[in-house]
Amino acid sequence: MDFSYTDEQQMLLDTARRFVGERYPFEYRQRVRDSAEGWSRETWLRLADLGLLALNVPESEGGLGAGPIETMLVCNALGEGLLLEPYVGSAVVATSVIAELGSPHQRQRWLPHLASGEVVALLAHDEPDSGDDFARVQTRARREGEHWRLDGRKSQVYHAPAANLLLVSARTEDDVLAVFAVPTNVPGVHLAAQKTVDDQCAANVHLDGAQVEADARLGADAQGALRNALDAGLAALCADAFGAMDKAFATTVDYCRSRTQFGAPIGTFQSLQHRMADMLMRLEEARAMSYLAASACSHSDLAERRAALAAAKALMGQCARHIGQQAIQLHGGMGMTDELAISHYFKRLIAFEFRNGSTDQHLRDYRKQLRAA
Amino acid sequence: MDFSYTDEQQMLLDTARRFVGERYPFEYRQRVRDSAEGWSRETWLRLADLGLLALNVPESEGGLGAGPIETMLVCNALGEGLLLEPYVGSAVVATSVIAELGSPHQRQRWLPHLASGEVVALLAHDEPDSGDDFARVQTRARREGEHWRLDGRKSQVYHAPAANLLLVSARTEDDVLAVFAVPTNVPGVHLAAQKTVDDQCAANVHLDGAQVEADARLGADAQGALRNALDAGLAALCADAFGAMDKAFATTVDYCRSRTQFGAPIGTFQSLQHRMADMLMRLEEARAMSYLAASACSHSDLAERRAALAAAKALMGQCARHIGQQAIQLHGGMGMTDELAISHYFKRLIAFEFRNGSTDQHLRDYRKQLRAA
Amino acid sequence: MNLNFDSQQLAFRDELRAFLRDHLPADIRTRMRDGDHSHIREDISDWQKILHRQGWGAPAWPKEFGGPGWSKPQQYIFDVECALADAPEQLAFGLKMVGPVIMRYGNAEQQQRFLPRIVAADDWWCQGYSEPGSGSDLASLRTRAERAGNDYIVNGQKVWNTLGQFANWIFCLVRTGNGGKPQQGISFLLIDMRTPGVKVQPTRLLDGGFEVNEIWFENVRVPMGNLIGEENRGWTYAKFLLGHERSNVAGIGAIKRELLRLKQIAARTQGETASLLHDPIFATRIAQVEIELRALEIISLRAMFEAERNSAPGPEASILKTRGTEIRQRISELQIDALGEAALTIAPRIDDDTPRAMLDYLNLRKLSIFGGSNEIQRNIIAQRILGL
Amino acid sequence: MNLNFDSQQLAFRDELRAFLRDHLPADIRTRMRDGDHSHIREDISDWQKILHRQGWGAPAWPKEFGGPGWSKPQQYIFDVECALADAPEQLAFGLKMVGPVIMRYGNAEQQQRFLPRIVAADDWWCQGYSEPGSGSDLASLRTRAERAGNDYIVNGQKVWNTLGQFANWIFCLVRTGNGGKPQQGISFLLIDMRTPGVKVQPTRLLDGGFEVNEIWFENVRVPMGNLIGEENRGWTYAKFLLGHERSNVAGIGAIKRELLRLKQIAARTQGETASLLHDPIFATRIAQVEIELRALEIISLRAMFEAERNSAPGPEASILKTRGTEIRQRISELQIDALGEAALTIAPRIDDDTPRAMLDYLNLRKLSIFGGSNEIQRNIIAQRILGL
Repeated sequence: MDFSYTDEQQMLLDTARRFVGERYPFEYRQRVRDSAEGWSRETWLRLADLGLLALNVPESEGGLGAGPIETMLVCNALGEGLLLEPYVGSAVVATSVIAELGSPHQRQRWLPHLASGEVVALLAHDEPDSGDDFARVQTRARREGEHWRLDGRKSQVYHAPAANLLLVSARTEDDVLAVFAVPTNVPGVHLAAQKTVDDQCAANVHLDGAQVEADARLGADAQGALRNALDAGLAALCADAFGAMDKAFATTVDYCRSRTQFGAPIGTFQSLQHRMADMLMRLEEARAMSYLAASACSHSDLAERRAALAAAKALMGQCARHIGQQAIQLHGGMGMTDELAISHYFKRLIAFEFRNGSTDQHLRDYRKQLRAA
Repeated sequence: MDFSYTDEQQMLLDTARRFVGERYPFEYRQRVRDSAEGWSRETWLRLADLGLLALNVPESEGGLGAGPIETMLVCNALGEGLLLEPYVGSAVVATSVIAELGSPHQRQRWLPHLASGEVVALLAHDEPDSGDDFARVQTRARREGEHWRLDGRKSQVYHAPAANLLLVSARTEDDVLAVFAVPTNVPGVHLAAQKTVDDQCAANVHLDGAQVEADARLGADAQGALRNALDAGLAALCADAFGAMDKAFATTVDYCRSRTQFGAPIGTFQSLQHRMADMLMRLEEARAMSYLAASACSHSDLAERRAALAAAKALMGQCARHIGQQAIQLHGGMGMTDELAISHYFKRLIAFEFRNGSTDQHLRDYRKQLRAA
Repeated sequence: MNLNFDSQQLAFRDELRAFLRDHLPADIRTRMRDGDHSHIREDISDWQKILHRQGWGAPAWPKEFGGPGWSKPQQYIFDVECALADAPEQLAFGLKMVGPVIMRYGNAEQQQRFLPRIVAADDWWCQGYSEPGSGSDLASLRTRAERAGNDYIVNGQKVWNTLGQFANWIFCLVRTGNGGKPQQGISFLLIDMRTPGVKVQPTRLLDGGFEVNEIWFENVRVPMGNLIGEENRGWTYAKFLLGHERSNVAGIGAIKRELLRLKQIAARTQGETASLLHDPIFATRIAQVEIELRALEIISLRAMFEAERNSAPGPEASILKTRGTEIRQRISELQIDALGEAALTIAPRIDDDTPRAMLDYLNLRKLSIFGGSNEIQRNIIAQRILGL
Repeated sequence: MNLNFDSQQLAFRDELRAFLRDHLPADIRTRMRDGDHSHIREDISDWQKILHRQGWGAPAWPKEFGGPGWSKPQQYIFDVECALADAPEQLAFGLKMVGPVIMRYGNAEQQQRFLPRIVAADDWWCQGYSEPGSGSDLASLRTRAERAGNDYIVNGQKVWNTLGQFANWIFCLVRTGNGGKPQQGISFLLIDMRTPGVKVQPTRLLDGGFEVNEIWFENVRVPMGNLIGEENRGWTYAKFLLGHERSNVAGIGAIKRELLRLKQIAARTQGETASLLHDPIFATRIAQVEIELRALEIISLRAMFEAERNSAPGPEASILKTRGTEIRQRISELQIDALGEAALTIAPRIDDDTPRAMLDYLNLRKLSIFGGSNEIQRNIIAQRILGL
């Protein structure tokens, strides 16, 4: 049992925090938000320069080969900074998929470019009808000579408009779950972009006879690697959300300390003090669960891992709602405006509640594995 | 739409309240509680003298022939007084069963004695396996010459040890739901008394070949009358609970006004003020739902009636828990003692939560009849 | 005691329903249903004019000032039916706020000048109460009006002026006196927004919409004839207004409409084993809020009954405001919960409810903040009802 | 960062489990499991003696005073395993409260006189803090100790003395000085309860049980040698004690035990379509509380880790106390909810859990009241952690 960070971990956190503080202050973030793309390639390359995009790239491909704790710390900082760039999707999930599934050749082909920021890759996995079974994939991959032909639909791929590479899950003719590296400029790949509540972009992806080379298939049976990558991504998303909650709470306490009504800072009113005490308790719960997610997401016992992640996401979703709503309420009218950062933390936390399985879904998953002893 | 009481209704409420204030103060109530019987026949006869036991006796049998609103008002007052006597069970439910099902002869035989207090009658209906269907009765009634023979088990009949007459529901050989008037001293009737959390007595009733005369059967098919009586009883129980909540809340506000800590009455602390504001809102909800229960319990549209009663009992159960718990909390250590009335209100409200269908059961019943439009 | 409307009231309700079916324009109804505020100015104005032609432009006003002379239950029924029919909400600032103040405290000239134009939708009023430093603590306001001949010169800033970007008149609390308690020295002033020196700046809200404004007054010249009642007695009029603003404050009609919408979303959304409307867990949440709504409706009717029998609405309005907003916010939460991940998409439109549900959720956070935050309401309940 | 115990710690846990299996007497375990307090005095004493024989009588004490020299994680594991095994809770008043004060502030004579008797269960201590007029506001206490030669003469009344009816010693806060802030002039005094003038009266609680007492002091003569530290500095010692009292304050072990009991009740109770453990609605409530417990356990471990690395437990203990009691109370609620109407019967016994569940529910209301109410804890969190 050890709750300390190694020196390297602490340095990583400091690096990411310093980046946010110096290069990604709220005003800059809002300019990125208002830009046509909605994200910043300049920022992306800065993250690459800092080595943060190489975090989950194995050392064999020149990366840092770091683990879930390091990812958690970086994502904490990026959540604090309300980062608009696809860090979790590309630098955690997609990177993990290629690192685990790819042949040496494929790894060499993609991972250095992911680390350098030239390639933004995203996993396109969920489908409109996938329901609760993550392995239920209806997208089909058919071998046609030297190519694979992909047909299907993928839903709400976060950040998809920013990607130049999609990792598409599909079932082959012998019903194996496989993953294909699909450049977004391949004919037959169509993106229907959507704006989301947290000022990000998602897209439904339509694959209508999209053709990729034989070598585009990553590994053989992808089910285990997909589960691993999705779980690593879930833990990273939890860390991002914890960063946002932490900052939303601190901002709220500061506001209540400085905002004066009836001749006193509103933070001196007992009912608001107790409200903030409740928020702090939820924040500590969220921190604990973010630790749990990072600690469990690579656990080899799949049942235990899934239960821990379900517990973490469900409770953190509830904490996110509580802290977000109370942060707005305690900011009063100012919390309703687009101008202050607080409403943007609120909206990021709403997105967290529903992404990668909603609070209700994870609570249900946890409930279903309850045993009497 | 009219929220006023008639003069007669107001007089009835005043009468019942005056009785509680003068004849049933808390100290007296506690002496009754500590007595061997756990209820007071003296009090019962006083209620008879005031005409309150005749409230639901039809005018044709010399009663007041009053309705659910009058019953509500009387039960409000009796709940305020933490009455230990079986008013709802005998003077509302059992009286209604006999009034609706009985032949003129049977009505004449029992109702005047119920009104005078000589007979305490209770409906023994629920069974260990009755589940959700109130008409599911496994107690059997077999005709044997000039008698009926009853066999079965009835569970948790509140106040049963105080009764000298049980109204036992049973299925006849042709599977009709019937009700029989069974004096408790008939051989084959066994009561297993239990103490309940609210200092009352309940009993499981075992009928092992209990024999009653042919004339003991009340009416023919009893299903409708049972439903009506149980619903009248449910509304009356809600009214009793509202009386208890009302008093528990008022007592708590008074306590917070007088109890001083840190040099000020604790009622001046904002967090406690807001807590009491919440309690008041729950109290007003409970009042509204008690009105709804009284207004709907004799409604001819059974689906609408059942939905309204389910709504009322479910929400009032929640209000009862909230107000009861907060009342104890705000009384601090004093709330934990047997000495003050507040813990007895708390315990009466707990019993309310679970009697005549728990909060969860009624919420489920309400949920099942939800429609989209 | 009887919780139900009588047959006359039910007939009145049927009459309203027929009227709404026949006279509420389909395009307005559709925009309101979809949460489309692109024509909100015209939609509110047009609907007000339609009501005015019917003689129903000011449902709560006495006949002498152009009202229909309805009883409180009739006004309540009107409110509920309009909301259920997706009619635009009538603008409260003229009808429910400054109008009653002018009736009660304005002089005859002011009454003749302003009241008919409110009912006819000729004027669009907004409210000038809050300031950057005074939100909950209204009495600390600092906008000043100084006498200059027969005029006041007004300087200061107001915030949170709902729909003020469309307004041509604003009623303001301004400071005309010094010293004493902060409530003293406040006056109630009507200001023509086309006067030089008035500047309006819409505020972008978290849902991307523009519904509140900041308004600056820089040496704005206001005739003394625009003062309501006596100078320095504005706090009295403001308090009267706050009481008046809060009839049917629970907003039962809109809550019922949104509950219906929630049930429709739930009915067409697949849950674990059945639609969410029949999913044990989700349906229980709907049942819970529907039951709470039933209670709130009875509480509202009772408050209305007591108000009609006795006097002006009392602090009980704080209960209605608090519970009404809590339930409305809860329903909004359940709408996004029912939609799940689909709720995150706010543009482009996926179907009728999805984008609206999330934007509503964001926007309705205001309910527990504006109009006296729910914390202030609980203070009022504790102090004025419970005497703590 | 690593949330799991290491192999040594797990081996320690296994050793404890074996010890508990072999040495906790079956009759004591049964009575504790059934909530049967008829022999509580003997059960606590006997178990303490068994632990003492093993050298584990004072798990948190340093070796020099008779402790086993365990690390904080070992103490934590001991706490949890004992609770899970239905062992009687060790008496906190000697071990966790007055003991540490004597170690820190007592003189050598006091240490030699009192400490060994605590570990050996020769003395039974109770706490004399609260008074009728001073509950949350402890500093307003009025019990007085006046000097008379080499003695103090004590007069006053204490309340809420848990298990004081079995105690032969009480540690008291008494007023020895006047003036200044109320925290000044308070002394920390040890009183032999067999001294003439001490009267103990058990208080009947709402669950019918007698676990707290009122204690009166009428001219009770106490030797000055029973004063801890300096006169008038008792508030300092009391604050130290409050901090110390709160190691493993979340009570994780007891919560886990009761959660297990809840699941067992749920598993054998029929719900709508399956047992309550598999009923979507009820199982969700269990899942919720189990998840909250998982979080609380990590928070506890982290607080312990930080405390071991840094210093004494800080105000974070207020978080553990608040959440621990909330979750424990919630599980108790769920137990009676699972039992339904059967929970109402408290006597005679129907089966193992039914009467106990309701009596626990009543009794555990105290958790959010005693030991610093949860309102006080929230004040502490806001003021000392958040600096508001």
